[in-house]
Amino acid sequence: MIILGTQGPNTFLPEVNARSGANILECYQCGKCVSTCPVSQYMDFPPREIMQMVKLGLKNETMMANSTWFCLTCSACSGRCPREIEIPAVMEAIRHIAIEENYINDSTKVKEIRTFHKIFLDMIKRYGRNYELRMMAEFNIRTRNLFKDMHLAPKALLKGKIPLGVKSVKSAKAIQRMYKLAEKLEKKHQ
Amino acid sequence: MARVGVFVCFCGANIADYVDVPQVVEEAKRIRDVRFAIDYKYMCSDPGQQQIRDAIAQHRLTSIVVAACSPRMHEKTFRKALSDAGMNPYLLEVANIREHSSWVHQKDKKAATEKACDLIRMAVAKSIANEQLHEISVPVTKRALVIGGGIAGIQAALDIADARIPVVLVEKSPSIGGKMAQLDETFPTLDCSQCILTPKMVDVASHPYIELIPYAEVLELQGFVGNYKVKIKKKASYVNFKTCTGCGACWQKCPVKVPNEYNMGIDKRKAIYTPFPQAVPNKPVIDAEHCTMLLKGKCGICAKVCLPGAIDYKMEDEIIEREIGAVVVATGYDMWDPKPYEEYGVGRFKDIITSLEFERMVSANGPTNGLPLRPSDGKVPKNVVFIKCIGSRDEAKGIEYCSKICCMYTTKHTILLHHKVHDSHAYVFYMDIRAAGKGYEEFVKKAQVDTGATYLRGRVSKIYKKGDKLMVRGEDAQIGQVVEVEADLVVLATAVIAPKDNPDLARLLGISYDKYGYLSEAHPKLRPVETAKAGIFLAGCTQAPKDIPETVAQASACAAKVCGLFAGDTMKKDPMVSTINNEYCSGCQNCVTVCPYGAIVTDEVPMGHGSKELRTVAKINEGVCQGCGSCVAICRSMAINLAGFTDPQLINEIVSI
Amino acid sequence: METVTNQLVSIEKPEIVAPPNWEPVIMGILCNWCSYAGSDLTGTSRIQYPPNIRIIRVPCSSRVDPWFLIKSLQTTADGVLVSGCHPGDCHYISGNYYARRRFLVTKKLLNFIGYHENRIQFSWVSAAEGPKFAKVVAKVTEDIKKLGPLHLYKKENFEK
Amino acid sequence: MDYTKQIQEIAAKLFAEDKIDAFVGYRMTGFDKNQVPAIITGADDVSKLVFNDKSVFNLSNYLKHEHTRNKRVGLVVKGCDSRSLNLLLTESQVKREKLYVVGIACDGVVDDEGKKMQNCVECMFPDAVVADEMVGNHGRSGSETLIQTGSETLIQTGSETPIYKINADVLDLGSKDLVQRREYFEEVFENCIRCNACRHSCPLCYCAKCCIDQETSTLYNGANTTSSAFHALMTWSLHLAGRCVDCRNCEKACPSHLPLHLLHKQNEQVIYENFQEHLAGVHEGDRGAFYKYSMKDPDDFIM
Amino acid sequence: MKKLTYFPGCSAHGTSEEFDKTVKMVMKSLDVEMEELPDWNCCGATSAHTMSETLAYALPLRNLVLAEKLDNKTMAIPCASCYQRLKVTKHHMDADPALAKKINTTVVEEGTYQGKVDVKSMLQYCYEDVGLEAIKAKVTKSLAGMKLACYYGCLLTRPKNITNFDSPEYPVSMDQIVEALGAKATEFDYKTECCGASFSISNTEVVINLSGQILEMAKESGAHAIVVACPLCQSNLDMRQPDIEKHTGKKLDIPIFYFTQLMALAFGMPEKDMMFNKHIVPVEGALANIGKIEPEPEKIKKPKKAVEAESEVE
Repeated sequence: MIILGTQGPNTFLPEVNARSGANILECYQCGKCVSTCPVSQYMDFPPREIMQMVKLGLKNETMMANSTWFCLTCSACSGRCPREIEIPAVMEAIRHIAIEENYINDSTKVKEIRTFHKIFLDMIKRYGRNYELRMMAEFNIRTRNLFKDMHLAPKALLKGKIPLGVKSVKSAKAIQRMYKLAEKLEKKHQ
Repeated sequence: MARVGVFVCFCGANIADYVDVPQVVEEAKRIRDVRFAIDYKYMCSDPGQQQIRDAIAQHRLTSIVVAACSPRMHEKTFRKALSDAGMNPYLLEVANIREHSSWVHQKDKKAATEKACDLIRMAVAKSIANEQLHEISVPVTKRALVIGGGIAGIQAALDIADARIPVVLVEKSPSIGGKMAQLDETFPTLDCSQCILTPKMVDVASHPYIELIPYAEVLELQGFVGNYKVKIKKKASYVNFKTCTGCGACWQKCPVKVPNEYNMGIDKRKAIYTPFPQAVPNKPVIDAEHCTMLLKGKCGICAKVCLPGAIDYKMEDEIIEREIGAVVVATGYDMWDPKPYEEYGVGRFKDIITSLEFERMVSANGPTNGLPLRPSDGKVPKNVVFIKCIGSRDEAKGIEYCSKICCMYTTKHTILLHHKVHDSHAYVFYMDIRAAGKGYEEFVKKAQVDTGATYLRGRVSKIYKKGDKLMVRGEDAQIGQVVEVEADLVVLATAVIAPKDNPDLARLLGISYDKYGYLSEAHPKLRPVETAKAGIFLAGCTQAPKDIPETVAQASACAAKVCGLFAGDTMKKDPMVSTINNEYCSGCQNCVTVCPYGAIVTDEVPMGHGSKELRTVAKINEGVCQGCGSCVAICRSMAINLAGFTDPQLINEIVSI
Repeated sequence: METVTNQLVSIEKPEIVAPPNWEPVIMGILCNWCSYAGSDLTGTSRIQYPPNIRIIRVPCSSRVDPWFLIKSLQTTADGVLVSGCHPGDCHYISGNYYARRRFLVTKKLLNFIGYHENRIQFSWVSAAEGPKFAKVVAKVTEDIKKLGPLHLYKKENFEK
Repeated sequence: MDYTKQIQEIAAKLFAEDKIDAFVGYRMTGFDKNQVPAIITGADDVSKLVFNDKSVFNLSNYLKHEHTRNKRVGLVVKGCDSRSLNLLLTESQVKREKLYVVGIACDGVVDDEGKKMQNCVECMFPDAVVADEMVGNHGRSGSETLIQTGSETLIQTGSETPIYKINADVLDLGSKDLVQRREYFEEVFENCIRCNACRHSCPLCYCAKCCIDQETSTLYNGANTTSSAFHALMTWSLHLAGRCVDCRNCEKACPSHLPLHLLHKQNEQVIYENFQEHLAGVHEGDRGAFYKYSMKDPDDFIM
Repeated sequence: MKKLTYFPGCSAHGTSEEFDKTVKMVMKSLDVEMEELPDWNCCGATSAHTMSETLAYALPLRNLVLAEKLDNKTMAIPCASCYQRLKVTKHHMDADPALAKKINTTVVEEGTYQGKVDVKSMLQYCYEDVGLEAIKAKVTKSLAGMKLACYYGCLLTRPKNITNFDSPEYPVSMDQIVEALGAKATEFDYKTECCGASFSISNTEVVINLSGQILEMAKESGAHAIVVACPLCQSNLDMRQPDIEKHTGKKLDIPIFYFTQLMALAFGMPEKDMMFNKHIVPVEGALANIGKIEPEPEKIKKPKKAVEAESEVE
């Protein structure tokens, strides 16, 4: 049971509103986003419920939900929302808060998604561009699932679908510098 | 020289206990221009009023100050006392020493007394600047114009006409009846719409006090309350209604077929047509946009078959002028076009229809003989999905407001569906069920129990085609699951919106409208049927979405207002209106912009004495001015003053203490 | 209610000193339909408030020309309160919206030329807000007591 | 900035084509390097016309005078002048069809010491917003577009987006405390001699009879006292609130050299910041902030 | 001769080489000169904006700044994901100068963002700038007989206020292009459903489910093949198709074409350049339908009389 009215003012809602630029209070719980969302069936709490949880100020529960990690940012929900709430921006805001404040949902799926994104970003940092084969390999190593998608590999490699090398950006240093500066900016922001 | 009389009331103990009344009287006597001051136990009682009357005669008083309760209480009483004594009633001022002093400073008699003295000083100072004013009387033309012949217009016209006041009823389509004539049964009693409406329509046609002008529109309205002049354009019907017998030979033989508006385009009518069998007047008109005779000069069949020779292809639009005293606007509503719902495939899927189309299908006189049929293949549907809030409560695609009647008519539709197709099943996607009204919640409950309709709480997100079925996907928030319904027919409960011509009409009438196009009432609570322009009233959905009982109630309220307005030969009005000093007016017309009632117009006056050159000045229409004083405060030339609250009066008050 | 010690020296002009038993005069200009009715309700409810206010009735807050306020401060009053209907409730539809703009500009202008901004105050009081009217008057009175007198010789300043 | 030649040409052309009865422009005083307004009634005098950065007066003021009323008039307007002209048009004081407006793309005018005037430094609309013909070029072509599109386009097409700056003097005085401000203005009111030159020089003071002079008005006793000056100036500035175009004709006319712009700029700033209104006279049809309202106007100063 | 800046995106050098190649071929034949953006970098894809707000803007911003150094007014992007990242970044930078200034500090050495270059997807460019008429004029080998389901994915038309292109729910631009090529576009309701996109590797289960539904609906609509304009969609629908078939037990066998491949085909270019060999699902079956035109049911012609458009005469 959730007991309301004892936590003091809801500081979570204004935080999410400010970061996302959306106004969650406008949500009237019609559920159009839920049936629109292609991945709502995989979420602990579909978008409509996330909205309500933010309204109630249930920060911890919201942060630990896998919903924000499953969000594909396909913008289908916001395109159909009758109150024109930028739901993907809300999801993104919650995700960024979770990263910054170290709320870690350690279900395997979320871990895998997080790992993937990290590897991807590292890849760009190193080469400036994406290197698909290496990324897949690294992902499999890090998630300890060496044989994932291995059945695809021979065919894909044979057909030249996945190239063996990558042309990196000439000024890869520029990208690394960007990463550093971005990190600084975000620290300042916090 | 002013001679002021001051009359201080004890109000029993109400004033006397907390204000030293005798001292106040002494103080009052010392004020310059005060010739007489006296106190009395109850000034408002007859002996009290007699004291005022006597003193006026005895002391030749030029203005009176009564220090007593709030002027909102007894100003009228004392004014009457003045006029009984032969004095202009507007020479009275009331000093409010009860509500503003004795009752609110009960712990400090000295301060309360001092304040009472000051209030009297202020009232005396103001009264010196008071002028003789006379009630304005405006002659009235006792004839009302009703615009729109739906149930609102019909009801208003009948009620006014029953009071033996002539009514001009203007309807834009060939027949009166409006949207209600298209309905099958009505919630929450399920009585047949036609059965209750058509007798009223016939009454309108036969009423000696109603002049029905169908197929016409209002072009121009001039004048002010009680004295309007209206120009009406009567569109050419190409049929002489006087000779036409309404036999119907013409439209039976007419070769041109046109989508039938009355049946929402589900079937066809002819180019010469009566909109529906029970139409009033039951005379056909020729649709000039489609008649081949009018367009290309070929055909002429209707004229050949018309035995009385009523067809006249050369008929032209006619302008009718009428003098009227009041207007009731009852232009009804439109249904929202659901085209923006692309995710539902509106426009692509034939088996998605609007609620009014459904209403026509299930209607006994409808195009499908009362059976709902799938437009795609003409089959009887089994699973029917009703989706509520289409366009309403949806600022992204439609409008923000709740259109009020959709919950109820959808409930009615589930019942009608159940009646017509016994083995059908209704699924209703809803967000809230708004059933506030007499017998409404009971109706919803009965419908849910009797029909077994499945209610799903959520907005539908997508409709797609699978075979010949439509898959309707939405969340059922009650169980927190996404559901898909395999539907044969989808009915969209589209929103009520303001008629698209409303803004034009509002401009023409000089009244205001809101951002949705609904005409604005003068006050949302206390003057819901009046507009800001005196003598123009609103009935029905033209003001906001409402159901039939509310519409009829508002229409009757309009009738009561019109009857009240016409109760005497002239209208009496408070003389507290603005006046313009032409000499000072520079004609900048800012007052025209600011006046909320459109009571200020422009006038041309000579530049100087005997000058032929003209200049523009503002002119107040006394019949329309409500006396707010907005124009006075913004007039830089100080050419405007508000009688009863003039600048000298108010400044006198300010500087008197 | 907390009693306020009267400030006897004008906050704007230190030369102006008031006598020890000085009480400020406040001019209250109320619209007929909301605030005047509200003040009547304060009376019928017997809610007590400081007696410094002198009330003038006008049909609508839009009738109030800014020079009424200027005139008040110049001649008799130490402070002015103007009160009208809440936004959207104006008996005359839009009067208080026009008034609101003028009030703000007037208030700022007077402040600019050296009158404390609390000398002119505004409120929206509906016909049902009797208690609010009492509170508003108490607040305005208290504010103005803190500002001290505006006039050296109050009554003599005005020529009849 | 010297458009003497262009203006002489235009005036000559207008007289030759019989389009105007009078042309209002500037001429030299004849005794110093300053200019005075000139009302020219024939082609012979065209050579007297000058226009350069000494052309300070707002000529729209001359439209309310007897010798131009009911005549077809050619008129030279700078940015600020055109805005007051716009207000005169909006307030039905002038008939557009009787005017031929020569708009100037103004680079600012200078004071007696040759320094650019403060209002020109702060000016947001140097180009005439009403014109039949434009003189000078700020990278925008044709008066047609200027007339039709109004200020929005002007703001966007200008080389730099003008930003509203609070008047330096207002800011300066505003930072002082109440007692100082009161002292300052009491001196101002004391120095006013009630000559009404400010009113006569103001293009927007055209009332048939000014409220200050109305015998029936209880407000003004006409005497030259501090209190009457206080009333007169305060009321005057409030009558111009939302209308003043900051041409400073009044200040140039004032024999006591009172800082009249302080009052106007203070009001302008309050209106601009609180009501999201455009500056006075930029749009035709815009009557100024006091003659309209918005639901969103500030409400927090009201209890 | 039109000119544009070409941003290939990482996959053009990898999984979607055939897209890259056919885009270049088709554009050349349509008289459009493409100048590849020098030293472009990855847009950051979903990962960047999932993990870091700053990087999500910084990575695309670098490309936008680089593009401003070229003379071209438009930058066209074949990959829908890259397109959306760049377009969204451009939108926010234009709307919020303060944010632009802040993010610009990370790429300050490349230059200052000015907002001069317009970003368009390759599909949008073909539809709006090249135009259907120009495409039709180039067709030498009509695709008549082929029924195609056009799949747009989530990113080409959404969010509507940012992309300002076609409908977010039922777009028709690609349908019109393939019809210009002679093929028939089927009525396909899953045009803008998500294929699972970036979960291709990290969350395959989702992709199998979502892409499976899309394939099934396309099959249902009677299409011989699906046409796409995005490498990610192509690889999810094509590469994962065997997995999906295994998962559902239903044979789908529906090849996934890039719209440029079909344009090249209809323009009569050599088939080997289209690199059909790179497809996992064989294309031959679908292509065999070209030329097989079903006889249309004979229309019963009514005698026409003079009537207006909306009315008819008995």
